[in-house]
Amino acid sequence: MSLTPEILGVWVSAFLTLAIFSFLYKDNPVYKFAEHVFVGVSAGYLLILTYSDTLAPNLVQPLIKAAQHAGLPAAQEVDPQAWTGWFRLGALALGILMLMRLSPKWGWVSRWPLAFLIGTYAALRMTGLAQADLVMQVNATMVPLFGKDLPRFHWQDPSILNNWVLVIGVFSVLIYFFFSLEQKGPLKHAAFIGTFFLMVAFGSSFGYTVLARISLLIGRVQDLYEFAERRTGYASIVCAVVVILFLVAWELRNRRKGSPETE
Amino acid sequence: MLRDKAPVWITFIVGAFMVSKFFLNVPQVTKVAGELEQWCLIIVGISIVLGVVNILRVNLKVVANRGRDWGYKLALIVSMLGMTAVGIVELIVRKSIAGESVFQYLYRNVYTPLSATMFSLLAFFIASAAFRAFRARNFRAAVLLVAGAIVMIGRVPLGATIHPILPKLADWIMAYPNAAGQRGMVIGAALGVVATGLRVIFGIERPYLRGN
Amino acid sequence: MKTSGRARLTKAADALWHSRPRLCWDPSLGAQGRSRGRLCDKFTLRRHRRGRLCRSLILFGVLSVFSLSRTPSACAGEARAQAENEATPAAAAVETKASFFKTENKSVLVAIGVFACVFFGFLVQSKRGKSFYLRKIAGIAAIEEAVGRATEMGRPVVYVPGINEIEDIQTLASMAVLGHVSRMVADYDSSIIVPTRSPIVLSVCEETVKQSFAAAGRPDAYRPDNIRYLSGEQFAYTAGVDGIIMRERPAANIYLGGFFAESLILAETGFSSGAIQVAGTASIPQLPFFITACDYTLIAEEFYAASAYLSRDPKVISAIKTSDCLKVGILAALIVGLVLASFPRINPLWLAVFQGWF
Amino acid sequence: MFLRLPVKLKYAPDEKTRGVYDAVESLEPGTIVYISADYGPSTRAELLPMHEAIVYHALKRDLRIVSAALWPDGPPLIDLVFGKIKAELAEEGIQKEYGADFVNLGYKAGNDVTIVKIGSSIPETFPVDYNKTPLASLPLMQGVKNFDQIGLLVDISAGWPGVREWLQQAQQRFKIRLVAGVTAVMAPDLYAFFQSKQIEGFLGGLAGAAEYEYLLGRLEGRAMAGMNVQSIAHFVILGFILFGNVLYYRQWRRSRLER
Repeated sequence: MSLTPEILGVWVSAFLTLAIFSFLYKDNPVYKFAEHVFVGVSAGYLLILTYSDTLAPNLVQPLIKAAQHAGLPAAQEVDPQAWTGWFRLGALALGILMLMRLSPKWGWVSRWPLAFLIGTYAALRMTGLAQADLVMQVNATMVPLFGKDLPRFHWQDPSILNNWVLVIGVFSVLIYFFFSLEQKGPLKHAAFIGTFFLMVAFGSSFGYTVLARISLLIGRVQDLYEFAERRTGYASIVCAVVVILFLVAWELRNRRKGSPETE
Repeated sequence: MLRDKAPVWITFIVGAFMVSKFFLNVPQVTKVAGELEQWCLIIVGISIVLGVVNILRVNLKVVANRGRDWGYKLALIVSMLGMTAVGIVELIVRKSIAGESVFQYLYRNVYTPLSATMFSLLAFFIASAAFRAFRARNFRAAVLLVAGAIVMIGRVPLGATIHPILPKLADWIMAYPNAAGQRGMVIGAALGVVATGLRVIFGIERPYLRGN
Repeated sequence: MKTSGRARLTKAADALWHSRPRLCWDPSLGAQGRSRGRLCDKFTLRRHRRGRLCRSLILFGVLSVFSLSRTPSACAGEARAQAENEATPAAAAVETKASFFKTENKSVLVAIGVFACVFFGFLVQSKRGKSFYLRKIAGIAAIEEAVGRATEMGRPVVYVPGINEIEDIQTLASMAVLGHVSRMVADYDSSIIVPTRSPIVLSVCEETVKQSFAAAGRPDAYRPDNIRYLSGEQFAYTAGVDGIIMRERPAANIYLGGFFAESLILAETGFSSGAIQVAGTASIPQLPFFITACDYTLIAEEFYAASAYLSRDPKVISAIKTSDCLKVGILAALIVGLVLASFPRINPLWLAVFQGWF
Repeated sequence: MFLRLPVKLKYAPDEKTRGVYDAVESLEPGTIVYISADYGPSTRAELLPMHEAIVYHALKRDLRIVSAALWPDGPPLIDLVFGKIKAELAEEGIQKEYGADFVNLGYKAGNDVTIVKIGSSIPETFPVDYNKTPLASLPLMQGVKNFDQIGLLVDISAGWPGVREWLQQAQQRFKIRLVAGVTAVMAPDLYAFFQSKQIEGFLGGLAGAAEYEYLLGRLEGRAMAGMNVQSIAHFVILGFILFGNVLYYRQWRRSRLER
């Protein structure tokens, strides 16, 4: 085995994976180190990617282009729309105001860009949700409850029974979320059915989540299994031994000190 | 005035304009709204930078004062600056961070395993939660458990192998009772969002005015 | 700059600013679960109310005129085209492009417009002193109970405001509740720890808690160290909160806001620490974990309603009342729609027209 | 491999998986598909298999793919999938080229706003691609202005921003067909939207990916390998729940007897 960058990468991956898994024993220095490296690397990654993929093409480039075109005589102009790049100065100004948050004295000016963001997001969410989650969902609940066009029951397709379940569910859950009327009499029964539907929804959500979480663990184990090949010098196995030895040594040192470690 | 009233007006004007864009078919409105959307992308981008700078600031303080766990914080700062430096060099030299590069190498071999493993720890938490928390304490919890168990069995191929009705039943639960419950919540939440959106746009509620 | 336009603008801005709550509340009345407010400074209020009503009426009035300017026959024609298996999508597209108003969005306008009108109606009513009934929600009463228990045990309350940014509506709702919770904590002479994930949320939390302690008359009891910025990274933040729960042994954990995968870890750690746990979120996939591991959980809309319950602020209560009214409207519309859809004798065109308008 | 089970497992692709498959099948060759990769390495075990399967299916059917991400950690995964599928198709004798058959536009900050912006103008939102090539010089992007030129929207989504945001901001607003591949955590939410036909189909978690691989006939896919262990793990968790409840029941009975 020769140490190529690829093999080195496998070793680093295997070590970091096992360092995080060492948390399963307890919070320990190896895990803490890996966790802090993770926070650092993800922050650096985010910074670079935000600049290179968002700020550079959408802010810096249009401004540069506009500045270049302003200096050129009209005949040489390639892009007649380049001057519109100057509009981005507004965004730049608001962005700089946002950065003022770092200053204790001028922090309040960051309220302006924040107000701008909140206004835009509130408007978009309001209209988007009213359309997709309110109007469309209510419309889709207007299903036939009688009639000979539909079968009485089908496992997947719309059927009379399924439509009744759907309609009763939506009605009862909506009634459950009534706040200005006391839940008694028929309302109480409806709200009880509503909780039943909610619990079925949460239960199935839970069942699905188990699927998700186990899949991720399987993915990691599959990777570790691949890292343990001969080609890579049995990276996973060696790293596992190192991490375990470290944990044992750390635990012994703590015991000898006589003080139960604080965290 | 500038501190308190200006933000409320900015929210109102921008919000009302974006709402009207949704309903109007005027090219000028669409164009201005398009530019404002660009601004939003850029401001969000810059505020991401702000968050990162804040991490740096908080941790540098700890390291400078030799506070608790300062060694780890130093590792954090070093890895953050290292990643940033690599990215800057790539951007200057190659004009791009895509393709085969040191930046992508670090993404693949440091960021990917850390991030994926962090998330996979959840599997153990769900196992311990299954043992300790998921108990049929009352009728509601019992319904939750039974529905969850049926879906868990029905969603994996072993369930279909045991009995072909299991995946069908799981799917029926998902497609009708679950969808009905979800839809009730979705409609309710949409009403909540419309209410909050209106309150924010009309300046009745302005929590962003608190703090610096 | 001293033009009349500017003066008008200043006046309007003044109006908006002065429309902040100007009501005196008697806490002993509020404790009965009903809000009975008394008005101060009626004159100013009326002026601002007029200003806000004007603004909303102008916006929605103008838009409604455009929406209604289309003749019913054109609507029916559109519906027919829809009903006939969308035979002429191209024609419909041309028609849409030509009109000044995006007709396909008219139902959204109706929904938002009705909401706004009802909302402002209730707002006016509540400002005239009318009080609205709200039913009891166990989870909200539990928040008070949890703070009380923390005081008895002499241990802190941990308040986790979710991991979203401030522009998220769930975080906004959580900030409103934090104001009331920290006020309770200050009144009971207990302490509150707020770990945050975002620097902006941090400063909003700081200010909120500080104001509550000041309002309770104990500004000196406010401890800035207890409002903490942990980390911007999801799991580093989670590990930090876990550390606080394990070390400080809080008597109560309150999780209100937007949550993602960390909900399971937080709820599970809190469960094993034995604290009273109250959670509330509109992040639906995370609700099962809160429901099983917490003592009380505010589900989706209940969470949005929490701040109204705790504040008894007429503006917020009006919003809840409005969404209740709209729910009745939705149920009524659903019944009409279901009848139209269920009986084959009824022309399917009617359903299409009805759906197009709702 | 140790991930194999002795039992032959049965796959029962359901309507949602079929919805995704049929949506891709229904497109004319040459149509442009927009794939948004809104996930990162944290959920890659669940989502990468379905991402691969959908890209494989689309390229094999001679569709063209425009891909971008709302999550910063998405673009490298897009490159990874394109690279892998390109090699796989080359083995089958089908040549696909970057720029002509598929492009990676990279990451864009802004969440909901970005979705609206992409829908109204792709070149304004993405002046350059992930490699910093101007869009005008990519043959695939000629004539692509907005969602009017896109035949199908595919969202591979792990949370926020993700498929719910695409539903709210793009599907109705731009009247575009939408299918999704989501983590199993998000799947239960989508059933209501599937019933209302706002979304034509979706793949829920590793199980959905395995079903899709089964429909495609890619029997050596990564998802199907994972599903075997998944089956056992589910039963282990069920065992935990049962055991916990038995203990709880005994405790409850004892406390009642004492009283």
